[in-house]
Amino acid sequence: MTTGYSPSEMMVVAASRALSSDDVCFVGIGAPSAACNLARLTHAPGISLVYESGTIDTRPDVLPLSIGDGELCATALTTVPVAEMFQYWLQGGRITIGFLGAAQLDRFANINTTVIGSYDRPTVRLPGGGGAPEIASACQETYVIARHTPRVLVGMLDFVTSFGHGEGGDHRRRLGLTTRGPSLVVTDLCMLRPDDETKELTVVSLHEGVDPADVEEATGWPVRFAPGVERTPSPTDDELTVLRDLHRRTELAHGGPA
Amino acid sequence: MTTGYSPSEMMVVAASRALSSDDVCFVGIGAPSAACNLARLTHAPGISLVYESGTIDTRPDVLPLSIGDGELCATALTTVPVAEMFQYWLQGGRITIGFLGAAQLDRFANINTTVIGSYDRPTVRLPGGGGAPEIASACQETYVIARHTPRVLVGMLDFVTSFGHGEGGDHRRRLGLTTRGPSLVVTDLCMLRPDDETKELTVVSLHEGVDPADVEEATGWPVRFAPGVERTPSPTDDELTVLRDLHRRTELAHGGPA
Amino acid sequence: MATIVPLQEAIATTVADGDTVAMEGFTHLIPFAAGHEIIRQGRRELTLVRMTPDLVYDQLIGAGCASKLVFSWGGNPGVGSLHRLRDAVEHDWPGPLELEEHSHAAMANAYWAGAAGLPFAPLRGYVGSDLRDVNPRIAEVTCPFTGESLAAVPALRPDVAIIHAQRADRDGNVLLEGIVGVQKEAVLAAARAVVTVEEIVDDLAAPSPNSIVLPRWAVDAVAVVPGGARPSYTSGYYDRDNAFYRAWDDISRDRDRFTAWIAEHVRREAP
Amino acid sequence: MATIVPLQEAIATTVADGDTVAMEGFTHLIPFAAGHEIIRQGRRELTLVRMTPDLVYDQLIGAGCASKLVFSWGGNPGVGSLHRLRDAVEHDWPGPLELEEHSHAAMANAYWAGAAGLPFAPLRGYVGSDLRDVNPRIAEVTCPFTGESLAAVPALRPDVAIIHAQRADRDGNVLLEGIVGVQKEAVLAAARAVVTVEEIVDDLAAPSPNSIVLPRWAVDAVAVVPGGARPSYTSGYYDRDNAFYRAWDDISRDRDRFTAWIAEHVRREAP
Repeated sequence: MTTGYSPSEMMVVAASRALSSDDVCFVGIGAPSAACNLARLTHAPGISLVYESGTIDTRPDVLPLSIGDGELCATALTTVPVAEMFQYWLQGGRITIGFLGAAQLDRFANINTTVIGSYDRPTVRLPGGGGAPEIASACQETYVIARHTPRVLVGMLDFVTSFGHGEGGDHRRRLGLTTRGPSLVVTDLCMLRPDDETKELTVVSLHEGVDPADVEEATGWPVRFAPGVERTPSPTDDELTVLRDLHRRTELAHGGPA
Repeated sequence: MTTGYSPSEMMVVAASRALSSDDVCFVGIGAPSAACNLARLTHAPGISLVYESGTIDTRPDVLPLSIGDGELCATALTTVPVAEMFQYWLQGGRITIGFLGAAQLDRFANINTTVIGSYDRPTVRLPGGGGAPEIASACQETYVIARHTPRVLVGMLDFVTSFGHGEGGDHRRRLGLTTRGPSLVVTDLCMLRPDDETKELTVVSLHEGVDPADVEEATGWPVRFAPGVERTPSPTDDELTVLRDLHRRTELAHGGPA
Repeated sequence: MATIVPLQEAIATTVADGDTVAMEGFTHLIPFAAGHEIIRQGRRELTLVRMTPDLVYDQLIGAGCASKLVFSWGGNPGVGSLHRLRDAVEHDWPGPLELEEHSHAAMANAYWAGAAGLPFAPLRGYVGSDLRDVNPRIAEVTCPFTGESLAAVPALRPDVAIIHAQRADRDGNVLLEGIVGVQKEAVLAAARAVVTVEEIVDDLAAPSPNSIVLPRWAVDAVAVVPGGARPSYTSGYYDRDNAFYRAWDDISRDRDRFTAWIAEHVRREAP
Repeated sequence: MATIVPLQEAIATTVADGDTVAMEGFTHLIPFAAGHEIIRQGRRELTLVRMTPDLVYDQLIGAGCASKLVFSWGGNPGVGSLHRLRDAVEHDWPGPLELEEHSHAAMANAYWAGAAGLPFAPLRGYVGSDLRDVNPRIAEVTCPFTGESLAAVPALRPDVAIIHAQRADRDGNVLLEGIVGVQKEAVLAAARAVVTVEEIVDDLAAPSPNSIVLPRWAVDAVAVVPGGARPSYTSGYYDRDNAFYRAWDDISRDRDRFTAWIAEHVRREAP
């Protein structure tokens, strides 16, 4: 891996590039929030960021630690009650891109954020679905950001919290969903997109310094590569500067690393 | 009839007396609005007036000409969207007393404000139900204000817009309604209340100068009188002064008689 | 995404013959100027949707723009009847007008369902009312938990929603305040949304973080029309012209007088 | 009708063992002081309802007040796990904790239905999610117009809702502003409502006619508790104590350290 930036920075930068000024994004805390705000501060100044706490078209100067930080409300075009956010704005079909994280992700981009182990007596009780089950169905499409390890990209989920492409193929359509579902997964190693036909996640781009074998080793299923897999362009100086400034402001504001 | 006040003033004053400081009233335009504001300005200063335009706990200085006058919003504790008004505040069961007018009213206090004649080819197309059908079912009880003529208090409605006591007896309960329904009808001649058992409207009080025969003549069914029918106390000087001041301010504000 | 265009263009590019059009505003912010532009453009066979058909719908109906009305209360508030509406229903003039009649609660819930992307709204409504018998679009739904039977109305999904608001910014974000009615719901329920505003400003200057603001991507066309809600009112800009509401009773009572009024005050006069 | 009383009395007269209690606040305005008072009063067997069980529910669960949790996301936002919640679910400490688990959309809709007097809410939700299999209180309802199948959740109707707000006036009318979450819905859905406020003022001074104001007759008890939302925040009064949220990760990881913290900072300290 080339020096000068971390895999995590590469992941956030790659995700940010998939966004445009026309997008209305439903943003989660952490890497999704970093990617969306990086896009807003670089190539997509018109992007509209929506957080489930009710803030619409918010322009935070620092990254929120929680989904309901005061900074989000203070810099928003408007703030609505949470019931309205889920009824009118998410369910109403107003969001172009939903950003999701994942504790576990399978080859069809189904997501588990509920439990590791059995539901009734879990080994690890995870936080749960939050907004994700409906973000996954109501947004025009969804992007997933995840660390690329075999514990995250697993062969079989312990629990399907948020439906991606189900068992693949036309499974979404069979359930009556008219939205596109997960169209991009960005990890710290590569970018994956669902195959047009089977909907199985396929590596379409490797980050700088990553070999196919690195990805195979870090993936819990025999991962496929697209023909002519590309090389993700490294972060530009501008992207890195803006991202690091954002993180620096955030650390100062929150009194510790975010 | 004694001089010094009009039958219409008697009607509004009698209705206002039925309200208390603990009430939360869903108020319609016209006589109901006059009665509610008269109560607020005399014996019931704590009463909370709610208009379907979304204004809650409003204290207008002049009577509104329309349900959405700016005066209602400017003097309200808060103003909510109309969908919320009907969902949370009316349907949510927060209103103690709903005030209704009527183009036609029958002996069980069912109300028609839709058509005279047939629905498909009416003789007179009336404005319609507006908020009344649900005011009639969702408020803890309702009061009706109407001019006492045989064309208003009719033997048979042309159309049931808002359900009162239906066919009488336990008809409300049979339809699953848990609210009390119409508990008082105030006209310019008298006050009527439903019989405890049959729910038929029964004259309980005659306004000053009104004989039982006057009421019988003005009612489209053989109207019953309660044993020991009372005499409605005439408006006090204070009531008349406050009511007339209210109307005078209203005329000035609206550039004509309201 | 909102574009800021002249009123003529805003209506011409969004409203076609046969469309279902919801012009909302609850006493406050009624989009009269936009309604007049529809009359000038000679639209026909519209289905007009509105909780409280006010003078603006009386004018559209009398001018022959509408073949159907979806509504819950059709009067001249505090004055009396809408004579053009009555003439259409009672005497088919200038043509027959089909009615789909609801209660306020049902209309508000139907807009709510449209905004919320649901096919229907459940409500505790219409109990014992004959409206159920004359409107086939009132159905029942059973609560899967309690077994209770509730009323259900289908979502309103107009082709176009048209509203008036205080102001927009240069990106087309719109602010309304005061009595806000069902305008947000109408805009979000519709396929296309047109907003006339008193003015375009650099900064919406929302008085609180919770005012009603419609983001630019929820609106298609914004047109600057100062006084666009007259004779209704725009809080912070001008008062309701109650005298005109009273005068309308006479103007509208007579077909010829109405037609002359439209010719003089609507067809001849572009804003 | 609201009465203004001390916090101790507000909780003692509204919260009983076995009650269903919803303490809401979405990052902002979380009613910590009221939660601590519940711990001090030793309530038991509570069903705790909250979209985002935050530190306040971690504390109530660890202190043994709860036997059931109705929720949709249970973490320490931006930090990690709620260790007391996990310990209860994973190891039954200090006792077993039954879970009723939803998505945010479903919880918000369930509060909406409770506030709206409906027995259930329909939503486009849970499609393909295993949550349907582990929560029997997620059902289906069919649209009577389109035949579409939708998810349905039962209305939330807590015995008590507890929220924190910026201020109340002397009549007990309450104002909240900023991120307002589902607090209005929780209050209107509940049989009883308690509000802690930063201060009592002569005039609520709502910044716009459309701020969220709860009229006095929608509230039962108002208690003045300056700082009552700490370590969360109250917009216009104080910021979120992010350092405490981080510190909680260590405090709560260990049962003894947690218990000592509660003894020192909650049980010993009345506001």
